[in-house]
Amino acid sequence: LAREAAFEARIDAGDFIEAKDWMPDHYRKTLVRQISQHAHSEIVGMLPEGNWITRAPTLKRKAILLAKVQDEGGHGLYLYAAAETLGTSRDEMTAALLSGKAKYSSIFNYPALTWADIGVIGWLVDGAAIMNQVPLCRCSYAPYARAMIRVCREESFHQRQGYESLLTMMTKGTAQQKAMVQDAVNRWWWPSLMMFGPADKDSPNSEQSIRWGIKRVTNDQLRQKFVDATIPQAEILGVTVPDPDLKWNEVRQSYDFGVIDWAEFWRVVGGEGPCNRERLAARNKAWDDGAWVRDAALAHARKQASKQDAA
Amino acid sequence: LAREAAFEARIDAGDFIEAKDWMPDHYRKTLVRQISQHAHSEIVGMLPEGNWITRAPTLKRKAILLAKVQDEGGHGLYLYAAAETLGTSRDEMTAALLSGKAKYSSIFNYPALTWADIGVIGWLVDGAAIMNQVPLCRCSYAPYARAMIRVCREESFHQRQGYESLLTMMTKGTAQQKAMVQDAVNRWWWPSLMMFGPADKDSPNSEQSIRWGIKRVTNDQLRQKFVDATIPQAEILGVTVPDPDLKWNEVRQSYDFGVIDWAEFWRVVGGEGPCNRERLAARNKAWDDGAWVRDAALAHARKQASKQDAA
Amino acid sequence: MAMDVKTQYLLRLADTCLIHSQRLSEWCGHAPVLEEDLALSNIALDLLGQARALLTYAGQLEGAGRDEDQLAFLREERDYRNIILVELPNAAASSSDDGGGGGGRDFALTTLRNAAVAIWLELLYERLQTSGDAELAGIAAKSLKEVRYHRQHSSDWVVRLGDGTDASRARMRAALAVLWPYFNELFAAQGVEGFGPAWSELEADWRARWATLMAESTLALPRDSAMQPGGIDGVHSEHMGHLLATMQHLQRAYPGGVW
Amino acid sequence: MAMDVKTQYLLRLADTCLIHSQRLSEWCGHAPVLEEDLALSNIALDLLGQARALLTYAGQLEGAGRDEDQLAFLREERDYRNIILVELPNAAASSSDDGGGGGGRDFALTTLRNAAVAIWLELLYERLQTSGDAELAGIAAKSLKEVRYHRQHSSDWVVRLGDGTDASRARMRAALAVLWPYFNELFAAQGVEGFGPAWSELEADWRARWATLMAESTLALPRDSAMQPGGIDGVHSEHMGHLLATMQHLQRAYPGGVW
Repeated sequence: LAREAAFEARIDAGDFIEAKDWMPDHYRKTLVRQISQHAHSEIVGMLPEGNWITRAPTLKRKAILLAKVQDEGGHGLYLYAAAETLGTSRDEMTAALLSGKAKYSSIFNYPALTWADIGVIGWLVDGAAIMNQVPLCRCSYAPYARAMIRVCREESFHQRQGYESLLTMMTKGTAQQKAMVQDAVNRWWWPSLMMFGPADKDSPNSEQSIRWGIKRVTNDQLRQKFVDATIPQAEILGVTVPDPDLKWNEVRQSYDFGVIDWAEFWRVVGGEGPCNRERLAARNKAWDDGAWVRDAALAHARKQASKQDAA
Repeated sequence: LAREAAFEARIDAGDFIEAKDWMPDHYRKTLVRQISQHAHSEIVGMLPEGNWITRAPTLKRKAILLAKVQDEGGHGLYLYAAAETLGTSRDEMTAALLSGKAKYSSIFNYPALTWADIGVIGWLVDGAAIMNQVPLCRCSYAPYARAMIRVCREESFHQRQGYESLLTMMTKGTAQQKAMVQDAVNRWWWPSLMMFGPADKDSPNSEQSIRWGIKRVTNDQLRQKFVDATIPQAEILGVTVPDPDLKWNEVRQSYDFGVIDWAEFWRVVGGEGPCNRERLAARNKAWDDGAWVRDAALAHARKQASKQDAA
Repeated sequence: MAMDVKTQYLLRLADTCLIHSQRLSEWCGHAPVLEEDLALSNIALDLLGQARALLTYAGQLEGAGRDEDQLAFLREERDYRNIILVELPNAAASSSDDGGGGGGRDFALTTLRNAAVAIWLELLYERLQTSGDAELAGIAAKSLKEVRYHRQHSSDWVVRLGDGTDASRARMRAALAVLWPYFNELFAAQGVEGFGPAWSELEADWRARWATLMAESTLALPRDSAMQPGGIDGVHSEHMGHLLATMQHLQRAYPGGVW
Repeated sequence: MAMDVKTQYLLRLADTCLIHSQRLSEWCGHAPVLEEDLALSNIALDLLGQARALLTYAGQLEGAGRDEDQLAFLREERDYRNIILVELPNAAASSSDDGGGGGGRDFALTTLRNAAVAIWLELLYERLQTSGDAELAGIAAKSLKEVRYHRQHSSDWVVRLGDGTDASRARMRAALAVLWPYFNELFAAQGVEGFGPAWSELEADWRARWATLMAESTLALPRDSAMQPGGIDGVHSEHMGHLLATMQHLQRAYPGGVW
């Protein structure tokens, strides 16, 4: 109990916690859940975008997308490593993902249907992710905070690339391309707003997480911030968002916006989104198909080790 | 020996042999080999064309091609049935195909690379096949002769459809389409001439087969007939054949043509053509992947039978 | 795109036939037995014929001068109105896939889908043959004969494979789990008064027939899914783009070509 | 098409890098371990970069005003000059296949192909870095560093999988049997005096290095094949059309688009 009080005092003082430091069990569990979910999101997030690499319209865009998806895999790696500092293994976390026990960001249960989706995912989805993640760079758990600094830097780069690709289509493209961009925005707008999670009143874990400095801003605050930052960007782009209730509020100096379809949100979180089953099936297939490879690598390493022992 | 003499007399009299009739072992074997090869050719021949069904350029052409490939499967069925009258089973014949022991027409070891190949396969490959097969409608073994009558009728239809599709491209198409047709002719011309088999001087089985009325015309005779029939069609189409030595011979009232690349012929027959391995792999995969289906159908049929017995 | 409700109704059906045929045609030359190769091609051909008649008529109703090929080959993905069920690859379990047919072929999935769609088409065509629209009624009456055969043939296979070996039952069960949520879309489209019924009108009959077939096949029904596939509104799966890249390739690569 | 011999020489190499990269990128998100997902993407990116430099230069030499994208996306299949080896699907045993990546992914085949091509590219770039053509020499020198890493990385995997478990050795042996005849094309292209060597000049070194790698991997060499793949003359396999339908789709479907 004294340790717990000391821990709380460090948190209150704004200290960072390192892996070797004592921490309450619940703090550890909360972090493992959050970091591994985040890692899983990066890995599952490779699928909708990866699906477009073979169809990228120019070699430059192909290179950018390939590098981006590779970065996401890299983020997955750092994040799994950060979670491992808390005493869980990557294999355990992977098993939780593959069995459907662990969650990942619901946004990746929507399909990427046109090339414009790739730009919009960069702009809106990465944009929302950054909004969620920037506060985590000051998270009380230092290994996570360090990982997030790197992740956020790369994500900002991706977001700018996504926006730039949309801007190219909207300013230099054909009418068909412009319609494609608007259509993608229409489909991704609301799911992007859902990325900030349930409304604060329905968000059970938030309060404790904020107190512990794992989370620094509430869902609704972040969502508002995202809308306020994004609408001017939409205007520059020349697209509208599919929300008849969207309106600048002079008093709040902020945008009012319509009500999220929470039924859809919970349906997708609950496993009934357009791609939930396919995402999990794809991850399971990759894992199962790769079993012989992992086995062989292990067997070979053992052979090498025993040869060295013999020598 | 008396039976053999009687058999030879019937052949010489132009009689047809039926399945129930006595026949020399070698006659039976020769027929099984030839009919099953022919059946295998129909089945393997479904692959290069089947590969284009999903890409057919119009719905009408898609329907024509789908029906054509289906017909080839149907030819395979009659021919296997004709061979079965000689006391071999379809499973035995299939096993011989899949193991690489049985042959099929070497022409299907060339790839169908463009849509024009589909038309050219109809025109040249089916054309050469018909040239080979029409004499077989008078083959001394009646079940084979009957199958061939039906096969030839349908093949002639396919050949006309193939030619008609080329004519459409050559007379109404774009310059790119015309180039595509010429390119396909360039690639398929020589392999089509090879379909008549080795030169007569190098064809070991021909003599006996002709004597028995299994074969009625020699390879070289058929090849010449094919060239003479085809060149005027090429002229109407507006394509050339890739043979600088091709020339009308006034004396013979026939075309002289260049020397076939017999090294290529034997290489492809010997298993080293562009697609030999892939064709066999595709057939094996279909067969292996289908094992559980065939097993289940059998198991279900047994269950039904035993239920009926019990009732 | 504001589309006439009749044209939209036709396109939902026409595209479903077209894309179903496209997937089936990927089997050509690769079926478990030769007889089944012929049967699958035959079903694909019938569905293609239905798609052609329906697309041609949709083009006439639309009045923009588009023929069957312009509708089949030159729309953007978002303008195809088929149910997602028929665009799913012939084998499950890959997010990115194949339009060319090599992405694996699962005869269990194919057979179940064939049966599900055939039962549904039979119910729909039964009603459409008395449509107030004579052209549509005529297409439906002709198609009805075809899909009855498809229903019979594929149902026989579902029973054979469901009540075959343990291995075949396991495959059928796995395939059913994959397809099940997509069946919801069979009942999703609205009707057009005097033209065609709301698909929801087919639901009770379809579910009853399906339940009977499953019972005969010794296959249990999965629990209901709340998934809402959006193919009939042009929001497809990620498989559709690959299918279209393949299907449209020649028309796109050779503009102005005459075939 | 009569093509300048230098342009043709470049296209054979450029297209080989391009199509190899395209196939590798189909792995993205589907590799056996996350680290390998990153490594395969990395190799694909390097090859794509090499393809871009080479295509751009080929376009300049050709002098018809075509840039890298026009060359990469708007040629007909018969005008691509890559070796067939790199266009083969990532898993064998289907005649018709897939451009989208779902046609199966065999890590054994992929790893062997990566090693074979990397050893070959290393030998080729070593020579090309002293090409009399400064531009080509520059591209080669830069690329050489990249392919050395590819060769090392993929060779390590070949050894690991060849000398791993019985199952992995069996898979490697099967994959080697599939690829082996296509290796012939690595030595098929003619040289251009003062520009680049005949590929036959690489053959002895390549075969020696390959034999060493196979020995270390405990894999036996198959018997020599007389197959003569014709990719460098534009006569491809039936897989190429599917790959291109996918790769070219957007450029074909949206003419005049700016991306």
